[in-house]
Amino acid sequence: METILAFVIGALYAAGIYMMLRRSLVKLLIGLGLLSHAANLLIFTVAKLVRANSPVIAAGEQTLSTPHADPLPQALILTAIVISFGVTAFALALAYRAYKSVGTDDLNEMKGTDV
Amino acid sequence: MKIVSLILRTTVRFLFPLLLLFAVFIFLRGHNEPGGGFIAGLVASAAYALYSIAWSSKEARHAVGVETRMLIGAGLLVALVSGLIGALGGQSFLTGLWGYISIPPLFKVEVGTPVLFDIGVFLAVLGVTLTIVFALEEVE
Amino acid sequence: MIAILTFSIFAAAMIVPLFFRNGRRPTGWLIALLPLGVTAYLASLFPRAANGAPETFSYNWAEEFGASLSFRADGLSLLFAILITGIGTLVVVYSGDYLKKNKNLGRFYGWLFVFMGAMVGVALSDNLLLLFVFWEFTSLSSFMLIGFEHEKESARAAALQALLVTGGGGLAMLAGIILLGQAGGTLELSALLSNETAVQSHPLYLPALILILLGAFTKSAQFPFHFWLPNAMEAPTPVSAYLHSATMVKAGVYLLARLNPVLGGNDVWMYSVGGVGLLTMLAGSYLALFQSDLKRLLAYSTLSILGTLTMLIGLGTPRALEAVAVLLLAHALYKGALFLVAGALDHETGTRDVTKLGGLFRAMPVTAAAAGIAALSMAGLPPLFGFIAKELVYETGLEFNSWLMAAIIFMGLSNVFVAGVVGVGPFFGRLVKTRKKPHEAPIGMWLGPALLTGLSLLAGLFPGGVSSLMVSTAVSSAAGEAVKVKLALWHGINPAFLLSLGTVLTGIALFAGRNILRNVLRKLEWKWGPAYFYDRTLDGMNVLARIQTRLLQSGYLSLYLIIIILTLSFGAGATLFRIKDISLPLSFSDFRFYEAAIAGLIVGAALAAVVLPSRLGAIAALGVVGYGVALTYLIFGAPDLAMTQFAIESLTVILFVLAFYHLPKFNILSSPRSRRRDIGIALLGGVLMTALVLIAVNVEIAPPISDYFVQNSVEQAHGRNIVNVILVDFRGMDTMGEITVLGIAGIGVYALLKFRRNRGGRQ
Amino acid sequence: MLADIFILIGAFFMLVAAIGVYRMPDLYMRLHTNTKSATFGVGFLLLGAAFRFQNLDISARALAIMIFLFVTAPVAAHMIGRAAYFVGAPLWKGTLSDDLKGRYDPKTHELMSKSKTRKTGDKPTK
Amino acid sequence: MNLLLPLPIIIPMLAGTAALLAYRSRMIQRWISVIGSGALLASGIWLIVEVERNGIRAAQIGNWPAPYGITLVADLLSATMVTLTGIIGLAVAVYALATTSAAHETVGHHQLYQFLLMGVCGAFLTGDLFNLYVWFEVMLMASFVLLALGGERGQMEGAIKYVTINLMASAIFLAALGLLYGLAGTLNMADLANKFSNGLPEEQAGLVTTLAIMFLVAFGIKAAIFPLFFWLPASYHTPPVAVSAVFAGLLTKVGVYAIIRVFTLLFIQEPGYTHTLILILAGATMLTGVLGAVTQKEFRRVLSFHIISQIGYMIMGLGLYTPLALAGSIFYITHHIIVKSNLFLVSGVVQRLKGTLELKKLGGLYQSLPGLAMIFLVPALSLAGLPPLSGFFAKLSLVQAGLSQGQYVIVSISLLVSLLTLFSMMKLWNETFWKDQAKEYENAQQPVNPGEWRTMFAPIAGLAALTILIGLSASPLFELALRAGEQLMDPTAYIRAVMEMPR
Amino acid sequence: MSFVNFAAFFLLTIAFLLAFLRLIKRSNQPHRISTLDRVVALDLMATLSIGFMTLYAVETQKTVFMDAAVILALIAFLGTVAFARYLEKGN
Amino acid sequence: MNYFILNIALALTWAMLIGDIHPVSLFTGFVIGYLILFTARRALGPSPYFGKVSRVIRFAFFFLWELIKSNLRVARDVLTRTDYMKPRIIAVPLDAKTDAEITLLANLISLTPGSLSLDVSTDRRTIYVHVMYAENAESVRREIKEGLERWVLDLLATEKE
Ligand code: NA
Ligand code: NA
Repeated sequence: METILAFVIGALYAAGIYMMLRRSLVKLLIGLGLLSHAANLLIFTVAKLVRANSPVIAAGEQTLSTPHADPLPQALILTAIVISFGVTAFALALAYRAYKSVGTDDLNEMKGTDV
Repeated sequence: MKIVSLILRTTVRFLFPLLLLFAVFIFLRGHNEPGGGFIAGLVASAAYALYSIAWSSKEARHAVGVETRMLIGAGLLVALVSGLIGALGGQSFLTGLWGYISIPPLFKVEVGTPVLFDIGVFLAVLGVTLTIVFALEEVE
Repeated sequence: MIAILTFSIFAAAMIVPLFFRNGRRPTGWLIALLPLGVTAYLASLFPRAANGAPETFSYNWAEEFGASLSFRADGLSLLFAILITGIGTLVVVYSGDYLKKNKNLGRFYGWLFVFMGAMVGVALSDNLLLLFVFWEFTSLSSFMLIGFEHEKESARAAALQALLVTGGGGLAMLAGIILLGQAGGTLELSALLSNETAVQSHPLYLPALILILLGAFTKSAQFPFHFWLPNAMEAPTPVSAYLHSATMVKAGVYLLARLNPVLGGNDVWMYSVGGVGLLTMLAGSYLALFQSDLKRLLAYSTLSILGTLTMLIGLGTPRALEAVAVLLLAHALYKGALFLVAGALDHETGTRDVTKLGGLFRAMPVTAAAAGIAALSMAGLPPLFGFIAKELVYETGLEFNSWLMAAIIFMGLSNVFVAGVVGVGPFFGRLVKTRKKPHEAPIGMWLGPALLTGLSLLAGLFPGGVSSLMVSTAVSSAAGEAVKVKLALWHGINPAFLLSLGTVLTGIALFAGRNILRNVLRKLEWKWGPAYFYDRTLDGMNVLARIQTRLLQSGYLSLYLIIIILTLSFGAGATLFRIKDISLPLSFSDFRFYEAAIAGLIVGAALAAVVLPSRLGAIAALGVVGYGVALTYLIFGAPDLAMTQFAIESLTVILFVLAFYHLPKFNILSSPRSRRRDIGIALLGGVLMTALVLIAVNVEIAPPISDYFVQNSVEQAHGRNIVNVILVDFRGMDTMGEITVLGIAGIGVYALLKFRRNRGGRQ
Repeated sequence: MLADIFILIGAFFMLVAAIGVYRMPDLYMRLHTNTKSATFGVGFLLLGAAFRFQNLDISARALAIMIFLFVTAPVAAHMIGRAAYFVGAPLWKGTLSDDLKGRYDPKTHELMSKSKTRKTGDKPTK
Repeated sequence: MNLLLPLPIIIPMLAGTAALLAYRSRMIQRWISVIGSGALLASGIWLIVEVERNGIRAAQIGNWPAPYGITLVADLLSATMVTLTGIIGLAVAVYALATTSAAHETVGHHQLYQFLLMGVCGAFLTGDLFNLYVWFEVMLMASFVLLALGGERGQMEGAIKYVTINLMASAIFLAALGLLYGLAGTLNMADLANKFSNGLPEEQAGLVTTLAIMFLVAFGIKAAIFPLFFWLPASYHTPPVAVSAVFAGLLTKVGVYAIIRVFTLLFIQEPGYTHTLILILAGATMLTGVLGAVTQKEFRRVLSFHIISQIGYMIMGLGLYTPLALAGSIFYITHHIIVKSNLFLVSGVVQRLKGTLELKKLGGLYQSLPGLAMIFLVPALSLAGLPPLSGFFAKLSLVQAGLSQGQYVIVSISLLVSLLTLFSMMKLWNETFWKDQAKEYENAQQPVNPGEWRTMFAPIAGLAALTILIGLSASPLFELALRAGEQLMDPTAYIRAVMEMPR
Repeated sequence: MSFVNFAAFFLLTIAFLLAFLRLIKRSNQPHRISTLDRVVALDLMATLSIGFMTLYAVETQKTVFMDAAVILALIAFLGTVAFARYLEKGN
Repeated sequence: MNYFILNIALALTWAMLIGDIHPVSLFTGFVIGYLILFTARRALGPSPYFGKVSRVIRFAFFFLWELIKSNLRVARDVLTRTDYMKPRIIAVPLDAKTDAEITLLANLISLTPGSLSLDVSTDRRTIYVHVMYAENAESVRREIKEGLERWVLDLLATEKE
């Protein structure tokens, strides 16, 4: 399954990157979303996959007995998910604000500050 | 103002407390079963978000009762304080301290600063999500 | 004491401008007391230097860098320092009148004192880094003084040019100093000077030499860096007299003389220093011939002398060094006087064009007398000090070969010519009408020239006493061995004298035909001099800068992202392929059909998000990606993740939908070509990540640390859901940061959407 | 055994829902299958799970999910159906009659009880 | 003592939260901001004193032993960076009182500012890579908002690039992090260093180096090195001056810090490959930045491009990879943070006076405000490396290090760039201070009341004084930097401090 | 995997496939109308996911997987309503 | 508005969620439910509660049967060709008055055979239903009014006594 997910991750990165390269601001946001899914899945996959055995200790037990999924990457991904939620929300507000003041969502029109 | 569906509004009224209840449930079991402050906070925000979609952000704000940014502040503060409790006791910052609250023989609950911390997380997530949802809804 | 002395001049630089506040204008005479006092004190140090026990001072400063506050007042240093403060005194007095009406006189004095302090520092430093510090200060103050009339574009440009050229040289010199320090093991001059053999046999000797020479050459306006000096004539005349003839430009000469014992005495030194000096001498002498602006004339003739001095140091014989010391002094006296005269002329008549000046003797008798005597010294006529200097130079030239001698004669010729044009031309002959009605300059302005020419005369008449003492002490320092010099006005009729006589006569002839000469030479003027290259270099840099900036900072976000992805892909890819036996282990056996279906769903939905033409469609597809990812989490034992992902997914949809009320619809903006390009880039990134995952999955450097959490979660952290325990306890710090991020996002969205510019008013 | 049957029925109805959503001729009819068959299918699946596990934990969760779904599914369908009408989603050509036609006020989204309360001609002009 | 390390994180968090809770009162928020920044500076000084006295300090957050919990670590580099954050934090907090609009304050400027400082300090102190990611995000999120707040077109355009590219960097960082965890099973940097230190087999070593490159790209974007710097010149000149001052001084340096940290602690297996690459990038960064500055016609844009070129110097020390060179880098960073922030603050005064920063519309300020002109000269000349200011010793130590390594090319570039910097600074001087104000651009100067004037001037003058002080007594700071550099070159002390620090 | 579970998973997989096909189906109708169809498909997928999770819990004998299903049952509604409200409001 | 009933319901739900119907969990559920109702009191308008158990059970059986019938029919239709369908959008006059009655009715309509509530008129007098098999609109109206609506009114009416 790691192999398949590796390709899924690649596809998500590719799709995300492609969307970020579009000229439309809104597409860029969707690209960001895809990219964050890709990164999370990457962490998940590389940290080894274990089916079904979640890192939750049964009531009354002191520890896990069976092979189980690694809890640490899960915690990391959870953090990353929440952060990217915040980022997405902010980016949306920014996009709105930018669209209001620039008058277009065409990123190629937004190059007044560079040269 | 466009008229909003009666069916939606009535159903949401019913769902709203249910979702909040569920949030509390998810929160309390989080330390032992899947769940916790984040998810609980998200579910609770979903309740208010739903409310604000069905009614309006104004009424949803009224339902929350406090300025949502205060919730964020409160959440951060609670989390910080939970970390400082251990530190002021001479331990390292964010050290978990545990104890029991019990009313024998009715119940005995284990409480600790990590739970307090999780409350902070809950409040912060709730506050943030609502701040964002309401602000986006109120864009003219 | 000598350290305090140096810094007191800097202190004066800060204090003096304060005297000029609120419209008060103290006289230059008063202010001149400081440099006068310093001069007197420096002179008092001479005997000690002559006895081989110079005054020193040393204090720790930044020893890690090899820098210390070391000062040493030996003969060479003192000769130089006295020159600086002595002429400085006159210039201070002179400026008081010259800039009487200028509202920024206070600032002028400030920078002038910075300069003076820096120059004294250069002369007295016994640590190369300390010397460099002062060296840079001379560049800076020179910049400020050249640009003193900063409303003028030309003044600003000239100031910048001087700064860049000397500053650039300074940086080369800095590198050279460091290399020299590495070669000699110290940056203390006095220690280095006794370490000649070690330095010269060190492999870093040559680079250090070249770099230090670059510093000295730029500062002393040696060919091909000479062009900044004539342009620096934009400065007020006292500045030109002081910095650009008497003192600062001689800092390079000083440095060469100073380092001669440790760096010199070999062929490389002789040919590089001597050669460059020779070229400068020729170029300056030639270019002086057809100038009509008083100050530029003087500037080019200064160049020729600077070249001569450098050449002589390159030759390096005791006699050559003797000639250096004498010429240095003589030139400072007569050229300083002539510059001040030029200033007085400009001040009184409103023009500096020699073709528009004439017959002023009657109107400005004192100035004319001073000018005439100075010119005689410049032309090398007895009984002036310039004569002695010229004789020494000629004698040195004769020691070498006739080609060199010919070049020196050309220099002498040019100087005679210039002396005539500047010191004689404006005062004699027919009176030419000028804009202002000319009359004698105020005393402050004629006192300087008068004193300087007086000194020229005195030193010429009595070359024995003081001058001999000074020169021999200085030459001893420069030669690195004790040299006894006995100066005399008259050596009898010898080849040098005859050549000298011939030079003067030819020079006078040239002066007589000056207008014809000027016109002929102007036609031959060569446009592609170093100044041209300086300008083209600047232009070139500007063009290059513009092109590279246009190219890199294009303003197109997508190009930026493309560059980032390409950098990542090629950087990481190339590094990955350095591994020899790299394998991409593929395994398509270990999966359930529904898992593959979910994988397919994710990929399909991701493609749909890319392809779907409507925004909400794309959002829905993104939602499906989220569901698929969440199910993947679920299958592989991460229910917390799945729950969070589901919840976040729904809330995200709300946010998108709310925001989309106010955002425009999808438009296809890009061309098919750029889409093809982007597909390529995207695939490149995707392939890289897939490859990395595939490789990383099968490599394990160490097992994960998670077992600790499993073992301690219940017992020590009181929780069975290990993921949650990690979040709120084991790694609570992460979570704290994370809710802060979230909190900021909340504040941010609120702030962005609720911001009203005029709320509360003031911006 | 019973659990297996329930699970199969549930899965079957979910497939039915999917087929319906895929191939029903108009949006409203797709809503029908989505609301009913899918919910029904999940219900049976949950029932199957409850029977399979035979513990209160799972039964309670199953019940909770069912309640949520049975409350939300019809409302969701209503919301989509309502939106569909505003957006102008076409009815299948075989549709026999449409009482809703002309009864929404496109500006206020007010929905009339009878078409006669306001004629098309009475609409305030823009 | 148990709060020594977390304090620089706690203080701004508390201040930010308090300001958030006091959202109704601008006045309270202002006080909180200044007091919080002051307290941060105090905690930074405490930290640096402790680290000086007792060596590298570590704190196991939550009392969990390393590498399982999160460890905060302060070596001299970290402590220095935290102290600098305090200095700039306080200076800009005070400055902001005079320049921040009420509208900005109302929607949360002070809160965001404190959270920004929190993220910066967290990044400097953490000993855990994922935690570093989190602090990066804290800092970025706050910077996003501060940058975008105000909503003018230019600001929006800049913000979008800044946000997008930084998010791209975060994504790369996160991916590299995930891969690294997959390989080594830990996130604690000391633990990782331990695991990498005992001669990895070729495939593993190669993979680690590949990840090193990923980290270099991710941090390189944040640090604005060549060719990843675009976001900086596109955005730094757009927000209010107080904001761009703190960005210019601190934010890119967090990226530089991260690069230095991982390339002295984790990725030191193949310095011949990685560090040489860094050296090449350093040269390119210096050149490209300074050439960019040459083309600019606006005050803050010139300054922004110079940030890039100076990042090159900071990276140069790492590329040379000797204690002396690293000391040079640290010295340079210290110098740069103070000087660059100050230049931006000066630009703010100019803007306040003239209403614009377009060079062609400026002029005449030497005549009217010589004091300001002199205060400009100090950081400007320091930036160009003129002795005896701080920048001179910063440059000198790098040049000395480079020459002693025989790296003549990079030294030549660094010297050339310093000349061009001088050129550029003097261009600013010419245009802003020397040149006469062009008549057609003369506009009514906006009145500045004396209180505002003092509030703006105090931080500028203070930072200028600090610049001179560092120059005149470079030894103590350089000794500190040298010890910091030695600590960096010998990671065992760091590892020992983290892994053996009692819970 | 028992036959029943296999069969159920299989049916669900096909159902997912069909729902996905509906989601990506292009139509020549205006975006707002086709979007509603996509919303229906998304809603269906949420329900299918609930079913999937239930089935997975049955298959693995782990009750924790039902918890995620509960969350989804509660929350998925929100997205659908938001979409519908947006499209209804339109502009 | 009968908070008490709602509160009980919340307590029960709680216990079910805990997965352990026990005096302690019921009590906890009651307390938490009370707190929630207290927090949410501003959001909650007047809301009647569901009534008698017997009616509920009877209704449940009725409804379940309808559900099964409807699903089989839909399944048949989905799986065969579409020609059987006779869809209409039908306006059904309402006797239900309160929000709860109308909403419950509407939702039940949606869950049962081939009918889907599209909307309720703003004056609450008419409900518009999309029906898949409606050869005769009038008979559909009658079916709804005499079937579901009667049940709903019956169920909810008892509370108002
Ligand atoms: Na949690
Ligand atoms: Na691995």
